[in-house]
Amino acid sequence: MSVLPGPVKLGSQRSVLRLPILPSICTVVLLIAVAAALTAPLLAPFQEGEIVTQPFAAPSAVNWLGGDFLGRDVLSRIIYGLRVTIGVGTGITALGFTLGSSLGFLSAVIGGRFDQVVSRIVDALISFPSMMIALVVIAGLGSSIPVLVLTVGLIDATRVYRVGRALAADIVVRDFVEVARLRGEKLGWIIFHEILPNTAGPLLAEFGIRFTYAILFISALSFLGLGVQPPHSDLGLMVKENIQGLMLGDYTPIYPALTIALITISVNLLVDWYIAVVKRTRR
Amino acid sequence: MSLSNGGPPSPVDFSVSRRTILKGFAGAGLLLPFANAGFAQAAPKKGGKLVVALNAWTSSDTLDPGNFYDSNNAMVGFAVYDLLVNRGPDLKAIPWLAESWEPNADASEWVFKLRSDVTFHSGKRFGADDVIYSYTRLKSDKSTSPTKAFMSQIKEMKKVDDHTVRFVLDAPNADLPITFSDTRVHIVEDGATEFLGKASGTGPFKVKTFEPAQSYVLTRNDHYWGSGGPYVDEIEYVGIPDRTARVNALLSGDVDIVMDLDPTAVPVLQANPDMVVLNAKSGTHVNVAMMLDMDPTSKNDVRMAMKYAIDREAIVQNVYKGFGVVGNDHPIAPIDPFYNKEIPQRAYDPDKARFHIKKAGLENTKLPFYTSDAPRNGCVAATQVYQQSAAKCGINLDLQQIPADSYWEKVWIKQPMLISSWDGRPVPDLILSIAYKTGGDYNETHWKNDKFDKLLVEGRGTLDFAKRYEIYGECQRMLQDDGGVAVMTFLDILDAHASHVKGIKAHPSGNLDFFQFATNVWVDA
Amino acid sequence: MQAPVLSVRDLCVDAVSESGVRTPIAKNITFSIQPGKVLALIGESGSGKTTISLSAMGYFKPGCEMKSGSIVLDGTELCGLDHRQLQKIRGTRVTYVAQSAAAAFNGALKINRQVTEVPVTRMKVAKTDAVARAEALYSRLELPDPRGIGRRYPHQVSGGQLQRLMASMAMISEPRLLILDEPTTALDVTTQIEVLRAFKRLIAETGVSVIYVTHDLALVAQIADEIVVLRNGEMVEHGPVEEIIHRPNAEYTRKLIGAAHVMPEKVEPRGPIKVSASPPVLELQSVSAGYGKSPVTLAVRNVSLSVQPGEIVGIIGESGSGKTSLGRIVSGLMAVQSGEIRLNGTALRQGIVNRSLEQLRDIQFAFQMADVALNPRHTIRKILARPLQFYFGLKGKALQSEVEHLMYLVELPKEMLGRYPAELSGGQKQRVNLARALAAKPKLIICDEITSALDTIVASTILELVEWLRRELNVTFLFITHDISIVAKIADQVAVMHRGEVVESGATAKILGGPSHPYTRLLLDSVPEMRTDWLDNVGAKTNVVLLKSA
Amino acid sequence: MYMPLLIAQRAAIGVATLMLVSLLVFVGTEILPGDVATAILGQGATPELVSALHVRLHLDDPAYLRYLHWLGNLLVGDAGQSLVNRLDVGATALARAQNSLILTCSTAAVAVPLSLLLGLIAASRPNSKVDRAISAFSVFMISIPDFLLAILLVTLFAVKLGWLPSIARIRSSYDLFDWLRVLVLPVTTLTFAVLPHMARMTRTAVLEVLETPALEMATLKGLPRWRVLVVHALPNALGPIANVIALNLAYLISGVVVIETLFNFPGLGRYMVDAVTIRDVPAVQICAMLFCAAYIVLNLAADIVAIVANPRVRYPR
Repeated sequence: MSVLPGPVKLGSQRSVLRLPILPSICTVVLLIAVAAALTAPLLAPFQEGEIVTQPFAAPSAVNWLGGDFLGRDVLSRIIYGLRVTIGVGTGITALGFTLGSSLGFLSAVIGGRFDQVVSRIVDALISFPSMMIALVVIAGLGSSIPVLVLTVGLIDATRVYRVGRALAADIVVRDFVEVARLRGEKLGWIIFHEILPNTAGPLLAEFGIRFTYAILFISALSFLGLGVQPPHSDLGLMVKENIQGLMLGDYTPIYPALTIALITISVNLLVDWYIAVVKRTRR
Repeated sequence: MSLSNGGPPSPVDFSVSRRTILKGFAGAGLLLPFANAGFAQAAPKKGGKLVVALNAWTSSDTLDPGNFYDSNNAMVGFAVYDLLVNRGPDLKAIPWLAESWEPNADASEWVFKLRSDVTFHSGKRFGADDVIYSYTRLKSDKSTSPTKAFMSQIKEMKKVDDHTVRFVLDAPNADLPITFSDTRVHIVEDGATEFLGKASGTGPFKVKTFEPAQSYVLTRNDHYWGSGGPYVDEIEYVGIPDRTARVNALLSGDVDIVMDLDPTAVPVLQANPDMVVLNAKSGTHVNVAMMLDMDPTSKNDVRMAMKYAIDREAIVQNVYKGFGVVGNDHPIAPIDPFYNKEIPQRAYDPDKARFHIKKAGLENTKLPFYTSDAPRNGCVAATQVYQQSAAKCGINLDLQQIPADSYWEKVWIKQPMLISSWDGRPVPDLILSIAYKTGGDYNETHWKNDKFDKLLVEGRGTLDFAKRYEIYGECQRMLQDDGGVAVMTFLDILDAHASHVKGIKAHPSGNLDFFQFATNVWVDA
Repeated sequence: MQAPVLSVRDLCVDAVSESGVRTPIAKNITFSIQPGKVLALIGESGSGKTTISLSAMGYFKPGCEMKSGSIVLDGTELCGLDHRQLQKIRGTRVTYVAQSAAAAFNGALKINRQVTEVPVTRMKVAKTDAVARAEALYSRLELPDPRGIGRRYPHQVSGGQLQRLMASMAMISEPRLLILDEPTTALDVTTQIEVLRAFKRLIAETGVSVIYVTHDLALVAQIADEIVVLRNGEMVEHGPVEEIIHRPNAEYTRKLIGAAHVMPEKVEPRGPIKVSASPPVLELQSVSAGYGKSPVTLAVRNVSLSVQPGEIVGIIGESGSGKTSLGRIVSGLMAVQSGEIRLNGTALRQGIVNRSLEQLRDIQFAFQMADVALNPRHTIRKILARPLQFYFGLKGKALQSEVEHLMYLVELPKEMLGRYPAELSGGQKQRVNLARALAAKPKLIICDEITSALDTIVASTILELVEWLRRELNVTFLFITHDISIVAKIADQVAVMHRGEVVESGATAKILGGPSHPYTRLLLDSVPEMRTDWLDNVGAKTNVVLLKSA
Repeated sequence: MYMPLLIAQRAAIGVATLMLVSLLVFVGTEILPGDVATAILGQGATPELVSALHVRLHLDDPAYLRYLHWLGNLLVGDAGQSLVNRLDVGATALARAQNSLILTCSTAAVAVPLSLLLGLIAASRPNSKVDRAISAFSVFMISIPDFLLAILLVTLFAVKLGWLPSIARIRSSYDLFDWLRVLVLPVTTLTFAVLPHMARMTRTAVLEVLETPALEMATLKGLPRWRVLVVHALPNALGPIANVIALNLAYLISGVVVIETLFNFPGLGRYMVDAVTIRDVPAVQICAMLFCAAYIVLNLAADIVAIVANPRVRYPR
């Protein structure tokens, strides 16, 4: 019983491009963050590790956000920190998605014993708290950026697997997949042409959420001293390094924390908005 | 230069209410102690409970003194146990459970007279058997204690009578008494093997509960042999590893005393009339360790470049906020009586550093440098500052941070260049023969010098101060010229307590009055 | 003349999209209902019939807005009432019976609790009294075990019973107006009559006024007093039942009557079945198949069937009869338990992977719901091109012209090739569905209820297309449906399925003309006829069989 | 009956998962490089000391033997001795787990009803101002690093105002009031961490149910909005909501290392971090097993709630 007369038009695709105000702001924030990360050496007034002022110096015309606990320029370090934070966050999410969703799709399409085995293992892995897996692996392999990306990416993959499998399982039973099977199509076609286009929306939304979690997780790890290691700096580590400043009434740790919040809020709002748009156009 | 509050500490209370005023955080960190006129010298009162924040507590915490690994362990240990010999703020040995001692002519045999008025918490009387048992545990083959290295010099222990022990050493050692003031050589009861959750020592406090990383509560030992303290009824120890949380806990009144302050917190606490900061210059140092038998640091030019490239002032100021003293590339601290004042201070000199690194052919070449906060808090930050100052000299340090829990195992004495740190020792011999003696297990630079080794043996067997000063002075010079060690800074020991807590003094050998604050602390209600 | 129970004047309703675009879905609707009368709103999907019926409750679905007009219920103007005031009217003075009771009952609550909810929570009727009232209604609606049925959960009760229970829920508060929204559409034909009869009696006994919403003219003729014919939100025609079905004024009404699901006057014999020398396209020999591991629940039992080239074979049966399973078995989607399937004389192997590409190509499947049969993320071009690339390796120009030819075959403009399925109407989608099957140049196309989701007029054009394709391309069709009238219109051969078995098969004219199996007869009798007294005369004989099969 | 069978089946899957987990835990801790001996000894490690400690700690037995041994002991309730201090790790872990449980339950007691309430309010008026406000708040809270919130709360309420303790010390002598004082800040922080997720899920699940014909029917019956939501929508949405609540509670038991660190709360998370740091393998193992068991039990509970809430499963036709 459609409320609208006639076929539902996908004309609302045009409104996808017409961004409402809030998502536009979020997009701009993210674009600025990514641009800043990419052009850090050009953009940052000082070098990442350069000591240019007193520890916890107050903001000034030279050091807009003041100095950090060693007297380095906070603004420059935030810009460099964005690099690592966004880079690592993207790496983790990309790895988690590639691995998680392809395995999830395979499980849903192949089904049977393959699905059983993979799903059981993922179940067992998911029951481990992610923080614990990260701690154990980092304890074993040391904390470098590749190790972080691999570890957290793999943890992420288990979560994405479930989402991907559920989404694909929903699609696999639809008639058009049966049509493709009846035609004699191979696995690759079914996954890439029949399933992927239909799960891309929800997966993209999930990608945004996972990206936020990745950033927050890395920040938490850094906060525990187990994440990105100096001399590299990510925003979570900056909060930890400068936390003492709060006692002096210095706001240095607040700036990177707010930067994290700004990025993650933007991503989340965009995702929310995107989900709403997808929901609307699917009706 | 001693920063002690004067007077040999003894069980007799010398505690005077003092407020240590520091010169401010950008200052040189000079300590100007004086009696605060605002506080009358009130007599200590009995009673009250205190909560002390330790800088850690882990499940490896133990009451087995030989296996203390951290100062938080020592803090509890010193309240429960006593040493045979204590250490004054001037780093001199002072009688404790031993009333007196006497060496033979070449210091290869020592006779210690023990106090006869001491009982263990269990009620058993303290005597020679306890000393022999305790020390045997440390030096036996089965011992896992780090003290084994220096306790093994005791060839034989003889019970002369119930309160007299004779030590026969494998070589002369003039420093034997001060050696017995190590934080791990406490006296336990003869035959004691069980140290889980309970212990019987002779110390001022008895164990009420000791559950690793959960709950440490001690109660006053009313039969303590010393006069004066202990005063407070109960002390509870809480491990707060996070430095900010530790200070917050003091500020919010959740704890009364905190050990191991972050330098950043000092000005905040100083500005607060309800808080007292304790500060002691110490021999604890942070150093670069360069292996003499590995490339590239086997070249003295590289070592010299590395030494000249350290901006020690910047490290003291920016990393330690002024609470430290610059090092001079040997491990003897300015507060040590044997500190060689004639050696000129090595300063940050980019030109010389560049000259040497060029000569070594490694200008702007990536040199791996390992770092971690495992040696001590602030090491990573100090390395980062070092990296900056070195970069200006054409030295490209490639920092590799290693997780704290595998630093010693994976990197230390295995990589040519890394950061390290040592606790202060009361006499030069103790640090020199541990870390610089040829073939020593902890010789982190593989420093190998026959003359140096000979000097060590000679110094150890010498009882005359002036002669020893010469010997150790030479050792310092040798290390400064040629050694693999580049000392960045000697650190201040920083603690704090609420102002209602009285009777705690600063001590160069360890936090909170060489871990012994419990003996004399009292509460001014 | 009494005051009407409901009077709707110049009602205009708009659908408002989130971007604020307004599309009218009801335009200037005016009608009224006298006490005790039944008014039918009839129209195809998108005609606005449900929207208009719900406006009698002052209710508009999310995204719909009343623009103008007046709705007077029982003397109260609903327009302008706030939510709270409307709440007081709903469920008491006007009640609603939804299309699918299975969906409209709350699965988490017991039936009695839901049926008595309005009297107990809003009319302060004691719980025991309310239950007694409900049980009285149950027995009046001829529900089995009136005392026990209410203590069950909705899923424990059959669809036909649920629909009657929902009517009890609507009637328990003794409303002035009852809205029946396609109350029998989701039911099997045989059950449909039963429910319809119960409703008719209830209406007569209680004297409630009714809005009856449906798309089925033949059905509404049995129960309504007046009919409003709707199209695209506008009233096409309005008048007494007899007027409308016998002397329709509007062209559209005539079309509706023409396409109604009624049996043709006479089932034409389609000439003798050609028995050619070549083997039959499809041959089933005592095929059984089922679901689950051992013990298998058999969905299809011992079915034998032979299909000659160029034939349209109708497979008819109600839900659960095994007709869909039969299609899946032939296509290879479902495994055979025993028996053999032959394609052109060659035995087919189990499962898709074990069949040759040639065999897969020879059998094509057209699914019921074109919505899910077409990948919503593919353009029509991609959907049609893929089989051509896949089976014949066509590329470039050749592919292009072949795709356009397919569009021509199913009478779709080639401009539509760039569109996505969602941009097509239901009938157009079903045409694409058929075109995709044709692209494989198959010997056999299995059509699984391809018209059941379509409006009657569109459905009949699809049937015409199928017939035309058979004639032009000599394709063989296995036409699976629950609608015997469709079979009567196009099938050469028919097989009647009941509980997994083929109870009767043979030439259409023969089977429908003189059925030998009582079930076939029951099916035939259940198809409403386009006259107002049909329901009253269906006779008790069907009833006996009905109860047996319920 | 069908339902007990179904629940038994879920429980069996849970047990099987736990066995798989035990193997993963063992293998995981086995390949954890570095060993307890060097970790304990730190700078003081010499080959001689390390091998002495090795012998003392039985680190030289073959792996499969140790697995079987460990599993066997675990089944009879013996989790083994700490390699570090030779205390029973089971007892230590349980004491810590008790603290974690208190924290979790307190947080759950605040967060679960609150999130259900917020979710229902939001769902009852979708796209209204209230809904948007709740939504904005949720996104904001999800996006903020929890340590930032904790630090700000401590700075304000403990250090500046002195109303609440800055660290969560646990003593056996605590009465209810002491507990409340200790728990306020960590529970507040954690509530903010889990509440948005649960509230959003409640909203989504309820809205989804509200779109079904059954709920439209309830509206058309003229029922008041609260009744539509609570009596009709909530039971149908309970399954997914229970699932999310279970996930979040599992997170609370295991994933709050940061909060435990900041408040110096002696919970299981910190115990595990310490154990990993010092390579106290039995302690890591028991922590891992407890975490996984908690996760599995909570999910089982959610499954059971979903089963019980669904009469279709409870009373098959």
